[in-house]
Amino acid sequence: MSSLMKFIGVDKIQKAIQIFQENGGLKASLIKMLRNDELKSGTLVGVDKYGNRYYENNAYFVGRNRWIEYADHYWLDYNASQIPAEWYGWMHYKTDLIPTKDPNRPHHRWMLDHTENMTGTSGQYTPYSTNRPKIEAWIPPKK
Amino acid sequence: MTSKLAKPVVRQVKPLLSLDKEEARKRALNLYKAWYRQIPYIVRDSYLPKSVEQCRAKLREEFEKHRNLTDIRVIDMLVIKGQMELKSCANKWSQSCHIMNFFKESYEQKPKDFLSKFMDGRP
Amino acid sequence: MSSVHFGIIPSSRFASLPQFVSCFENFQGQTPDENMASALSLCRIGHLQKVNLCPVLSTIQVRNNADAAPTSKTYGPLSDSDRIFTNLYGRHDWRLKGALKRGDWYKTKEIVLKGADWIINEVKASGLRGRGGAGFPSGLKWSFMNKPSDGRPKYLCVNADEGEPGTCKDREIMRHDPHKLVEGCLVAGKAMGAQAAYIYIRGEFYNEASNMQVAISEAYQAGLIGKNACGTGYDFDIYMHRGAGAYICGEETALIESIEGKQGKPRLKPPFPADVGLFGCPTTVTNVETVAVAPTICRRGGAWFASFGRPRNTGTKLFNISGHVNNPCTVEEEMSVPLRELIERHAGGVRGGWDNLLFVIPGGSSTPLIPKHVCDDVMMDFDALIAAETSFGTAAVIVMDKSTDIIKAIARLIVFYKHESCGQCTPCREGISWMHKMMQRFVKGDAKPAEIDMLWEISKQIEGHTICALGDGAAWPVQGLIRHFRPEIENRMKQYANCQEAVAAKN
Amino acid sequence: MLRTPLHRALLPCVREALSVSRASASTAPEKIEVFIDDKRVLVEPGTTVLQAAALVGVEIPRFCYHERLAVAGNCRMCLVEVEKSPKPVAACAMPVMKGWRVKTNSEMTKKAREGVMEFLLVNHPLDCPICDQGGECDLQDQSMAFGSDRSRFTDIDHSGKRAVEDKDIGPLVKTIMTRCIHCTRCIRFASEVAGIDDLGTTGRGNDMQVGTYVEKMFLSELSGNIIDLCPVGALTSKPYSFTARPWETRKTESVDVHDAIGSNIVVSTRTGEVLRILPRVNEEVNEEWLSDKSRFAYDGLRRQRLISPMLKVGGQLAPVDWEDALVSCARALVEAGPHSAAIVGGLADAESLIALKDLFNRLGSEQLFTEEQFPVDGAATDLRSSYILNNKITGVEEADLILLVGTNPRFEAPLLNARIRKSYVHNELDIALIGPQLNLTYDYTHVGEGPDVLKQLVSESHPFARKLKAAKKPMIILGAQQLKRPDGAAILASVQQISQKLGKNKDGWKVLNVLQQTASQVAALDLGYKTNARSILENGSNPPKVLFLLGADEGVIQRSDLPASTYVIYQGHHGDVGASMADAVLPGATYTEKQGTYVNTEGRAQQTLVAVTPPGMAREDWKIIRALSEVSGYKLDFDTLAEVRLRLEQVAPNLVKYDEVEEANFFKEASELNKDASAKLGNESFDVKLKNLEDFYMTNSISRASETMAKCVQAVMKQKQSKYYEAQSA
Repeated sequence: MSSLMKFIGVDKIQKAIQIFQENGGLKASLIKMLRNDELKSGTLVGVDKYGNRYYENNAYFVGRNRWIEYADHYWLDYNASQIPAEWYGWMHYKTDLIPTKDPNRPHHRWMLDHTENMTGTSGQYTPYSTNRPKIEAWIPPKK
Repeated sequence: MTSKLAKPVVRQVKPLLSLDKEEARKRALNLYKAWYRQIPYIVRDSYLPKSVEQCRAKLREEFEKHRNLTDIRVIDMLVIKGQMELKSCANKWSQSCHIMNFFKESYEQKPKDFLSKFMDGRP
Repeated sequence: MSSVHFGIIPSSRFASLPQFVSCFENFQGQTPDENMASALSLCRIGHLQKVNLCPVLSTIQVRNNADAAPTSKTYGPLSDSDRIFTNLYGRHDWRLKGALKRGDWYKTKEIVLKGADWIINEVKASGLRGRGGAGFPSGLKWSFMNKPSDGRPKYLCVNADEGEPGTCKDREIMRHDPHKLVEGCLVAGKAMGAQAAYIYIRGEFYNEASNMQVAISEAYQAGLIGKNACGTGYDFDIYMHRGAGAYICGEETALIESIEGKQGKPRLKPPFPADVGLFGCPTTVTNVETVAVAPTICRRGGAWFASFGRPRNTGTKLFNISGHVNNPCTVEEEMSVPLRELIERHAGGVRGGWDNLLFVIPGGSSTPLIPKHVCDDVMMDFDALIAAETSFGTAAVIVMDKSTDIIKAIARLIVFYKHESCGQCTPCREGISWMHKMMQRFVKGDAKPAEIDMLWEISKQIEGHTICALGDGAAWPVQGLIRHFRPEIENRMKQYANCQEAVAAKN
Repeated sequence: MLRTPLHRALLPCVREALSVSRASASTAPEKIEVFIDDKRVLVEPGTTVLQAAALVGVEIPRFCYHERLAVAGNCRMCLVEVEKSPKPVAACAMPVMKGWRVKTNSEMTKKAREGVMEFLLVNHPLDCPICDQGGECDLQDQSMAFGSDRSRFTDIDHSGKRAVEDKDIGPLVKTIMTRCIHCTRCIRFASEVAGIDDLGTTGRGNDMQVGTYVEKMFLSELSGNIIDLCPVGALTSKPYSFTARPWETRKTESVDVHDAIGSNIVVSTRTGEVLRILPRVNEEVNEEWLSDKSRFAYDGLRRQRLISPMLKVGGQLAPVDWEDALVSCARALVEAGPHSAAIVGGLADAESLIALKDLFNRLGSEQLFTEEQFPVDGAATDLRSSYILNNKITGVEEADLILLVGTNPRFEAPLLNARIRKSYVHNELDIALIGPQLNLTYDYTHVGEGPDVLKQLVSESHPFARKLKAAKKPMIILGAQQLKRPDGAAILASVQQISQKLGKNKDGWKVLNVLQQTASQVAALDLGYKTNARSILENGSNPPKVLFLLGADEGVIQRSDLPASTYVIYQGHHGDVGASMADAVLPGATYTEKQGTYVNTEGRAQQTLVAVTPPGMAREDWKIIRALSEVSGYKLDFDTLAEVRLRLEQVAPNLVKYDEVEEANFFKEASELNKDASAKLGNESFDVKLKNLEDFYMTNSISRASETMAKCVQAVMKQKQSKYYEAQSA
């Protein structure tokens, strides 16, 4: 039976339906496909303070088994630098412990909030000269 | 010593490639043809923002620039350079920006009279 | 620097302790000036004269000594009748009245009236050599001045800035026999045709300066100096100038600068003071003793004076004996008296006997020391001490017995020279302070034996490269030390190294 | 140590004996023969070993010796062996004797040098990497050449080196006294050349220090020269500190324009910036000294600069393009035509002067004025003799009596004053002064305060007249500023008359000298500029429609003097008085940015060279005028500098004869023409503008923009509050 179903491909359809369901229905799934160009099923491992969701499904091949769904408000403007440092390690297989479960993560008051890479945006860092000008021009007195 | 004195006044120059004017002409013509045939491919492959006709007009212009040359060696040298350029274009060593340089004056003329020199701040 | 630290001469009777300390603290005054070098070369040439290598100079010497008395085999002791300074110990009245009693100002008028040439000839005949350390023939020096005037006045400067450690002869003259000096100024002044004499006296000699001033005033009142001095029609003034405590001001050109009111820093020579000196005028700077003996020489004749001592080293001399002797004293004695006799006869011998002697500094602190074996038979005069690789200097004999830490003693002398260097020229300013640093380590032994050679070289780099002779004077004691006591220094270094090793092993 | 005062006190004969080096000048005694390294050389008696060696090209190392200062002989670096002398002699002080054989390369000499060098380095810090003298340090160079190749100063591990506290001697000279090698050059300079006994030594032996006894500023207008004199990095330039190494900079030989002396300078530049200015030797002008203003005002070159043309838009100057500016100015000029006037300031070069004059002449205007005023009665500026320093600066050294009339050379021309002092110290020059009592760094007879003395001198009723008459080579130096007075013409006439009388039978010796105060004045007068700028206001009915200010910043004409309709064009390099009142501003170049001709007060034409390019849109001045002429349709016919100079040569040939002094004549005629004026002498006493040191620093648009100069003024004012300040000393 199952082999027959397999042969016909019904299990694929079932699987697809399951994935659609896991992803919150047809509409939500379509939106995800639009944003992420793919639809995967997996367990939600954690959510960071910016609203990014991290998934894992070890049924996928290593390298594809951990992924992120960026917070909704980014819509299509997401990029990898939006992953905060503490999740970076997990995403890149430096550790298998997610930040909340890792006992060795220091928290200091002086630690800055994560900022994404602003290059190419209006918020980017532009270096400026600290040299004194070689010539100081005369500014006519205001009348 | 006498043999030295007997040397002809006009120095015999060593040819580069061509032995006479006709041969040089032929070489130039061959180069022109080669370019002419290659241009559609260049335009297509390098996504040039120019039509094939425009490019051929430019090709003609480049050759016309040297129309009045008589020195065979100079003609030969230019032909060699043109071949190098062609090869560079055909093999895509030259990218589109390089090819587009043919269409653009990359330097400004130096000012000649006092006032324009003055405005330019040139000595 | 306390006397305890100095620690060379624990007891001294020639002066009260505070005076002694101050004497050492401010050692200033007579230094062997640049003339010393020339005089030294002269002396050396004089030696050679025996084999007639230098006929020109020898004629001077020969003339000087031609009419000298035949030399006796032994020199000293000086008989009382031949003493020039008859009130050396202040037992008599030092004022004019007492001086007249002792024969000062006797026939001074006649001497002055005989004229400059006569006086100079007498002094030349006496063979008197400068008593300030360099030993330049006085007659010759005075004769440089005795030439027609070019309109500028001439001056006599008397160097009473007696600061050479161990020297205390001028002081005795000035406090106990000031009229000898005043009279000497007049006679020497006449010999040079000087208009006035400036007596530059060291600032610490307060009482001496007072006595001198009293004597000058007395002489003025008695008409002996001033307008128409002694009734000879010769106008001669004497001024006192008190220094402010710098050893270097005893150098002749520095002394001139100091009188002019500038910093006492030696001038370049040439021009020599006889050409351009005090206030730009021809000037001769002479030692107190040289000037003070001049009247007596004139009165008793050059030949009389020349009858004492060996040829070229004639006359009588004030010797100052200090240090580890039983009876430190200043005494007038015949030149060329053997050192041993001088010490044993006048100073009561070395503390603990002659065999307890370690070394003697024969002519004031700037002269190289001589160890005991040299002291045994050396004669106290210019030539004999040159032969012993040292110098007669001011005849200030500093005696040290075997209780002395010789390296520390010499190091203390270097402290003095470091402190007294004027800082004008490089070798002296930088070199002496470097030597000082090294000597301080040598005292502890904290150095390597190779540094002894380096120290020797440094002292040679200072010697003869400076404007004045202070650099030489600082270099010589070190050279004397290395020359005669090198094993001692090396031993101390070895001890120190062993000690350090032992400490290191313990840790 | 400081023997110059003594020099003065001595009788003449002594002085002759002392001044060994000069002794040979008057009579030529027999030369003596000496041998330097077996090279035979004939020298005059009194020559020192060092000088004799220099004659055959043998350089003897030295630190304390300096040609222009008294011999100190204390560094002992110049020790050389002389055959038959038991010890080496100091070459700088020892006169050669006949037949001496000097060995500058013998073992003894080498050892002596090495020893001295070792001693000098014992207490010299090894901070060459952070020392500003690095690269131009005598100690560095000579230790390479003559020093030992290794150190044996073992005590560095035990007691270290000497350290000395730095002194604060003002905003110009930085002191790092640990580096001092006690050569006393600075002390000798201060007392001999600058005439200020502020520097000296305290302490003795190894503790000797060079300094100012009490903490105070070195109050001298020549203080910067001790930086050049210092052979090590003990005295360095404060504004230049940590700026550049000498080998990194490009040096341009140029001429100074801060006063009318025209000192020769070297401008050091890097990356288009003037980093410092140093003097260049010119025996006839500045020897090798430089005044502080000329040396340190260079930071004014980069402040308050005009870097783009400006036009008044809605009552406010705003930057515009050259096209707009030229068109506006040209339109105004063409409209005004003959009713335009020009005033040129003190820093204008001869090229721009001739260009401006040609342009205005083509416009039909003859109203070209210099900012400095000068009487116009009589011959006035027509005859050159009445506005230049006829005796030249070197004439001071020949003169035996100088009468200063209404001038303070110390601050108007510091280097002329240094010459006078030099002559005073060495040549028995007598100096007299008519004018306010001043401290000139030397003694002078104060003859009087006002022009009445001149009147008496003309009639020879004044006691000083006899002294003047007795002098063999008298000089009268008249301050140009007195000629601004209403009775200026009369003053000039009286001085001319006195000079005329004195100059008789003097065999070509000229007596009359006028000391100008600005660099451009002589060239402007040579080119025929008028001098009574105020006269444009006097023909009241017809004020100029356009007023062209070429660097005129002294405010001779105020904006309030002019009707509102007058269009004021300012061309210059600094935003100062002139630019503030202008309707149009054309940015020009400073003296370091253009090749320009300047004629100094003696009539010596010299040229500046381009050290850096003009900043921003600024242009060389003559080019701006040339461009303006083309835009306005009166095209001047020169396009290059060579052509401008050809034109200059047509007008005044002496302006292009560089480094030559064109002498003036027609003294008699000038005096004759001015004769009538002399009656109108006023009674008011002479006053000089630059009385005190604080007045000296800021006198033109460049120095007014300079921060360093402002600091100097502040420092002097502060010093004057100090309890150690003596009114006499500065």
